[in-house]
Amino acid sequence: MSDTLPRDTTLPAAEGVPAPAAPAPRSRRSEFLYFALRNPKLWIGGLVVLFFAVTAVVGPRLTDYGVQEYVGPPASPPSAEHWFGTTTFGQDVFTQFVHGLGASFIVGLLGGGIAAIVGMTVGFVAGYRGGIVDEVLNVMTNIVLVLPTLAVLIIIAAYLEVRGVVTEAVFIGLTSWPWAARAIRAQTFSLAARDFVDLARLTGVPTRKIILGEIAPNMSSYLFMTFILLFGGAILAAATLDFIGLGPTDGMSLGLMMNNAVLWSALQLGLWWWFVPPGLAIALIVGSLYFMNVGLDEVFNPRLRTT
Amino acid sequence: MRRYFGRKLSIYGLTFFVAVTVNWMIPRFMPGDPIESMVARLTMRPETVEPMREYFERFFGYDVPLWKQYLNFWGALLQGDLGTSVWLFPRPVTSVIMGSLPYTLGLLLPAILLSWWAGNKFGAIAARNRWLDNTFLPVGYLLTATPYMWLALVLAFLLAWQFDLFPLAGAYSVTLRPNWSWTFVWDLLRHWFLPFATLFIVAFGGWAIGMRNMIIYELEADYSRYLESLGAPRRLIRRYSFRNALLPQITGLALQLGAVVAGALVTEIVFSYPGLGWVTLKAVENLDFYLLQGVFLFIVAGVLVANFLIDVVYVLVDPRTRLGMQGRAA
Amino acid sequence: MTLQRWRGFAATLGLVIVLVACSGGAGTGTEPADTEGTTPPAAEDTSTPPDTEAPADEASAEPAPVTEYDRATTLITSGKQWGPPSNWNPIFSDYVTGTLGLLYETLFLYDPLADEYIPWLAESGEWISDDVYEVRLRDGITWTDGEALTSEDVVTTFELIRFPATRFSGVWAENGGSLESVEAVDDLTVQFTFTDPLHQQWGERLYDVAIVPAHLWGDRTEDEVAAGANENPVGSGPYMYESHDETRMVWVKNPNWWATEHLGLEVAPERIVDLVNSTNNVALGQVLAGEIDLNNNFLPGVERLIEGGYGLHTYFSEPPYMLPANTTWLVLNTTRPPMDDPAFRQALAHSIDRDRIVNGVYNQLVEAADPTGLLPIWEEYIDQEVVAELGFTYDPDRARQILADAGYADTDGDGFVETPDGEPIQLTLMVPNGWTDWMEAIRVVSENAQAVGINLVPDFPAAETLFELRNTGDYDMVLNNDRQMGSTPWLYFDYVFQLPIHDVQLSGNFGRYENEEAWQLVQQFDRTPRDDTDALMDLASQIQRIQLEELPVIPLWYNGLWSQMNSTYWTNWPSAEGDNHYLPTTWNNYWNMTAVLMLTELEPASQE
Amino acid sequence: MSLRVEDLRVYYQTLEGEVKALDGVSFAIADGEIMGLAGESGCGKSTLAQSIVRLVPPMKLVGGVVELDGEKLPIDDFEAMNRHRMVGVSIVPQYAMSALNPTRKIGKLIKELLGARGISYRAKLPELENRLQLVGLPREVLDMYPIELSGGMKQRVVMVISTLLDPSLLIADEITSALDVSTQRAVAEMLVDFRDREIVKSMMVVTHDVSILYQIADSILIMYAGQPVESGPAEVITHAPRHPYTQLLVGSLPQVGVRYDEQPLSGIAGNPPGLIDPPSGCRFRPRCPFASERCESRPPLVEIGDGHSVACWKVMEEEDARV
Repeated sequence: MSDTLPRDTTLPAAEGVPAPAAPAPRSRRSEFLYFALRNPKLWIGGLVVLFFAVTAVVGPRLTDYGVQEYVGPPASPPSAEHWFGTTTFGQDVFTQFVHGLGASFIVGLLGGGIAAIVGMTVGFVAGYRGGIVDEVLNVMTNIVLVLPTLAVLIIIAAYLEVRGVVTEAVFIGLTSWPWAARAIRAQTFSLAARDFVDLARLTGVPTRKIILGEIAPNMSSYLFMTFILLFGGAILAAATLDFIGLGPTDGMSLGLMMNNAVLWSALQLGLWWWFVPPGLAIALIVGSLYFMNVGLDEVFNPRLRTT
Repeated sequence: MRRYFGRKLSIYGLTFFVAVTVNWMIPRFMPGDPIESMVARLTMRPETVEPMREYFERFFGYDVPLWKQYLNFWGALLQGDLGTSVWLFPRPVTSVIMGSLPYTLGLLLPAILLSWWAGNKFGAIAARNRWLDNTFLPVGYLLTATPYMWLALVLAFLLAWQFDLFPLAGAYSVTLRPNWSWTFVWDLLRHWFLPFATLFIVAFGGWAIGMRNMIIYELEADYSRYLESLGAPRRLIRRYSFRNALLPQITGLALQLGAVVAGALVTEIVFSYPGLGWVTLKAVENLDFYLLQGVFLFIVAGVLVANFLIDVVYVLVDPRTRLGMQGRAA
Repeated sequence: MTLQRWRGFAATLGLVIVLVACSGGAGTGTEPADTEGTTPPAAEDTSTPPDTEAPADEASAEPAPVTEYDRATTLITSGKQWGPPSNWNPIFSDYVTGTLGLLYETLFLYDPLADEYIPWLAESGEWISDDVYEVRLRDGITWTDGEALTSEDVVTTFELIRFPATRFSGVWAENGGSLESVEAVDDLTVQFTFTDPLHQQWGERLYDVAIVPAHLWGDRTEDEVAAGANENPVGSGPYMYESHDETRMVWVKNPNWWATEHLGLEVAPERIVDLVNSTNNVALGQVLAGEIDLNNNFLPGVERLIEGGYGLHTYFSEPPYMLPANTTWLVLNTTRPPMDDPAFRQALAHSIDRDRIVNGVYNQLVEAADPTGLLPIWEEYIDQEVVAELGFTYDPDRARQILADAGYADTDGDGFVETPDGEPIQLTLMVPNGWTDWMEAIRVVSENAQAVGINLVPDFPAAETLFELRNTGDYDMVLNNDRQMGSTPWLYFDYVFQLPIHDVQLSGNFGRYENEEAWQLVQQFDRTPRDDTDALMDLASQIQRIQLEELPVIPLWYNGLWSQMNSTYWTNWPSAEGDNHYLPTTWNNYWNMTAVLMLTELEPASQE
Repeated sequence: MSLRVEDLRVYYQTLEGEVKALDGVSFAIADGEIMGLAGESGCGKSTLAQSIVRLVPPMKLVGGVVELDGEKLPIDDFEAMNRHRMVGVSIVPQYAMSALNPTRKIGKLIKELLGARGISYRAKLPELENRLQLVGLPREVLDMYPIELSGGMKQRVVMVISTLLDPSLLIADEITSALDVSTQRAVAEMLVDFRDREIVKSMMVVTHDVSILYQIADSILIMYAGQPVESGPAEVITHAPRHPYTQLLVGSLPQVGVRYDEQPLSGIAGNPPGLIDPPSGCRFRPRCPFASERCESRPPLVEIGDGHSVACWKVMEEEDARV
């Protein structure tokens, strides 16, 4: 599922499209901020994500129940007492939901973060160094890119002794970076040829510093958007894994809720409140992330502002 | 041309090699002994445990040195032998895969091709209509972000459970025996529809959005501006943009394959559709590493072949690649 | 490519989709290898339901291939087959349901509810001396290919299972059993010669070894016997192989079944379609919809539906609804402190509120187990006096007392007791991840244990990991229910006390409990003839005394013989109330425990 | 009079405010005339070229009139302009290298372009082949994809396409900047040739490179910060410029063909002013070595010789003094 990412082209050109003949704005940052605040895609998406993030943090405090505790009449529909109803065992679905949300955000941040770091490292090094290093990294990237991520994850997860949210995130991170690496490599390639990088190189600044000091800041918007996409992708990938039953062996997650709902015949018994909230939350979170991404694209890429 | 394909093929070859090697290594260096769990399943008597274990170790080729096991693995693989399933012993893994493959392909191929076609069409339309664009964009992003299994659950709940329009599970009715009658084909299609629709809808959102974004970039491209400057009608410019935007979508098809396959796996699980996804789940549940390996290799090989086919198609439709390879560029 | 061409492409695409969709089904179509060997002698009117008035002469001599099963004469089952049918080898253990029982048959059937052997292929069997058991076969039984079933087949069968890598090989003396030789005395008489016979085990073999035809199996190699799929099987039973595909196994009635003539028995369903289980929940849907007549899955929540007007029928009409089939044990690793201390085990046993598991997790779909763990069918072997004296009950105060008396005290004030040596105790209880009812159950157990001061936490590793840890003794506690019901409580005694301990334990005594005295008693029980009731009772009592004092494993509840029956198409299902007391299941090794007789009792529902 | 531009004002709408890229530009191009338009990057010359052909947001027409052959061009009505594009006014864009649809063969592209105007490709083919020959391209390019052509070839193809319908005015926007010196000359000669053969009636050559204008232009218009500062015959502007800016611009051309797009003119200290809130009076004032108090009011463009106009108080003073 982590491959479900928009293609490279939804990312902006990092070079910052020259505004035709317009003199340099007073400050690029304030311009971005200005547009960011006026971009409904960005703030609507942001609000939705924020809403769920806050729910994940505050939610567990709103409920008195344990995640697995039997607290109510089994299989009861949503009510004032149990907002999202109860499972066939009488566990509170809302409690499971808010805990699951937390797990999703952890997987997203961690998995997306790891993928972003690996992708950036590979992309920067390959794009900047070029030559044989690039060749080797490129082959590596291509290999991981073509391998069907989920199949790889299944194989790994199936053999894993103990699975936690963190391990899951790590493996998702380690398998979902290639497209990011590819995109960043291409951007680095074009930046590396620019004068200011040349200058730095001539004055003997070490590679690591050039990458971190000259190249990365010049494509920071691009990197941020890459991370957002990886974030959403990791959440989806984790949900899929959990659903197959290869998720964390302890704890709760949104995918696991759906898995349990299916295992315990929620569909056949008509307990829709058990499986609707987790999937809907995932779709809303990830969808909003993608939506934010488009908004950011428009903010960073003036050509798209007026269409 | 030869160089281009040579390069592509060698990457695919290398990928396959890595996949096979990793695949071979994992069960041998991970905890859990498939032979042991199989023997545990087969006997209750302690005195038969040892002979059985010896027997099956020999049967599965564990009684030779590691390097030889590896070579044997390749040898068997090249003859299309993926080993024997532990779960469905003694059925060959290939036979299990071939048994479920038609169902998965029957879902995947139409879902991928149709969603690609319809999504691109729709995305292009959305890109030129501001109202449609504004309405569709959020919906489209929501669709691509929808977990396949959730959509499957919701569709099943609404259309099969609530309104009873479609069967809830399976590939065909229990009282029917496969044959070419209309009754059977109709029954087959009814069972096929919901899983297909799940895959189609999610993928459709992705393609439509991809096309919408792509075409906006193309409409801003230099050649579009030039055509505008020459007073060419919008229709012509859109036509060019659509066509050019399709090219990256073809590449996208290759990149998305893995994701759609993953979607098919979980969708099949929801609908108990007896395809590869269902087999994968069972292999996981039954700790059938050989079957799992087989399915994995099969999917990898399938994706690689599909990638290569897409490469070929791409070369056929994009003059840039084609001519670039022939070195005719001045 | 122009737009026009795109449209053309789209049109082609549509066509392709239809083709693909169709081939999707066709590709898996039943191409049941070649079934010639098993086709019934033609011209038998197999497609006409017995009760219809269709004149027999309308049945064509060359019946057209069946495209749709007549629901009124077809029994649809599910619950055993979790994967595509792939093995019809009765000597291998994981065969398609019905391979043993419907197709191949055994010398006897065993009725666990009545504790009776029912002569089947054998007309009779008896010990003609201390070491020789003689079986007399029925005259006139034929294989479905027309060959006669004779003592030669029985001898061949027992010679085949001599291969050490087959599961019954342990019956032979050279493999650790007691069987010395098998000889055909005449066409219908077979003599089994033993040294120091293991009577209880032999009692099992009498009804679980499938007799295979010598003329087809005589030349088979060890590979074919131990690991062959045995496609196109030829048997003697009431059903024959008809077809299979990825989703089902279809058995068709054997019109020449010997029992019709010999015993006046006739199986009612013309066909049995056994569906491959995908998941419990799908099965539940199918049962509710009346698509399945008999289902043997554990269907969580089914108790709520029994009185819901779905036409659901269970063996008992009230809780626990299901017959008990096996015992779920809490297995303790007795090689690790503090589980090596009987007092600790006792305390833990007293802390567990099994009623809460039964009511809360299972909603009364199961019953709490007897303190001995013996199934109700073995009730006569339970020494009630011993149980009254030594049996544990739920009593947290008693549990605390036992702990305190044995020197377990909370010395560091964390709310949990330490060992008498002052070592902190921290234990985990594992069940495989995804086994949800068990996961719920051990949450209860852990909570109970913590309530009396034992720091026990639930853990849910992947199944494979758990098995590995359990088999090698690298764990604290697990749940296990590997042993099914059978003809003798020895099965459970053996499960609890089996010795010696191997590096890898695969077939019982996962707790690695070593008690030579108990094991001697268990072996002695095995060597005691079934009719020596007094000796058996006495041994059972001694074994139970040790078991209840030592508590190497803690019995928790009886898992049910999960069985949901639907009366839409078939009636007169097995039930506690009616006359049909046979086991309503399709599980392996249960057809020969009277489930096959259930088929003879079924009646088609009157079609309104 | 082929083209007449009167007080043209085109602003860019940005969030910072309106960028006054063209702020009162007037000039005319006579039939048969090649006018050069020069200035630093950001002076508005490209905006001028663009706005006559394709005025799209964020560009906005604020005021002024553009007349072609005596007819007012609806430059702010995108659709209405289509009637004039390619026939009346045509452009060879700056991005000529990437101006061709990469997935269409050249011939097919032209065919579809003509077809959209209801012109038969077949009928036009002989003329098309002539034109190709004129720019030194073989007929075979029609069967080629853009990728098969070199950069120079692509540019010549674009020149042929843009002029295929014999426009009154051809705007050549920085077409030589990416080329090497010898190619530059060849392209420049072709432009002249186009005019000489009356394929185009008049031409506006936009460039930052004054030296190229000297070779081909009849007259030159120098712009600074959205306004014209000096115009006149090419000979006069290149050899006897009067405006301080022109003098610096011409004088600071050490060699031909160097791009200055990305850096300020080395010879002129300081940067061009921002155009959101440009300095009042003479916009060159902050950088002008001769600036005085008088320059705080805007100098008018005044004709000081035969077709030679300058907008500078100092020049006016000198002229006054001479009289």
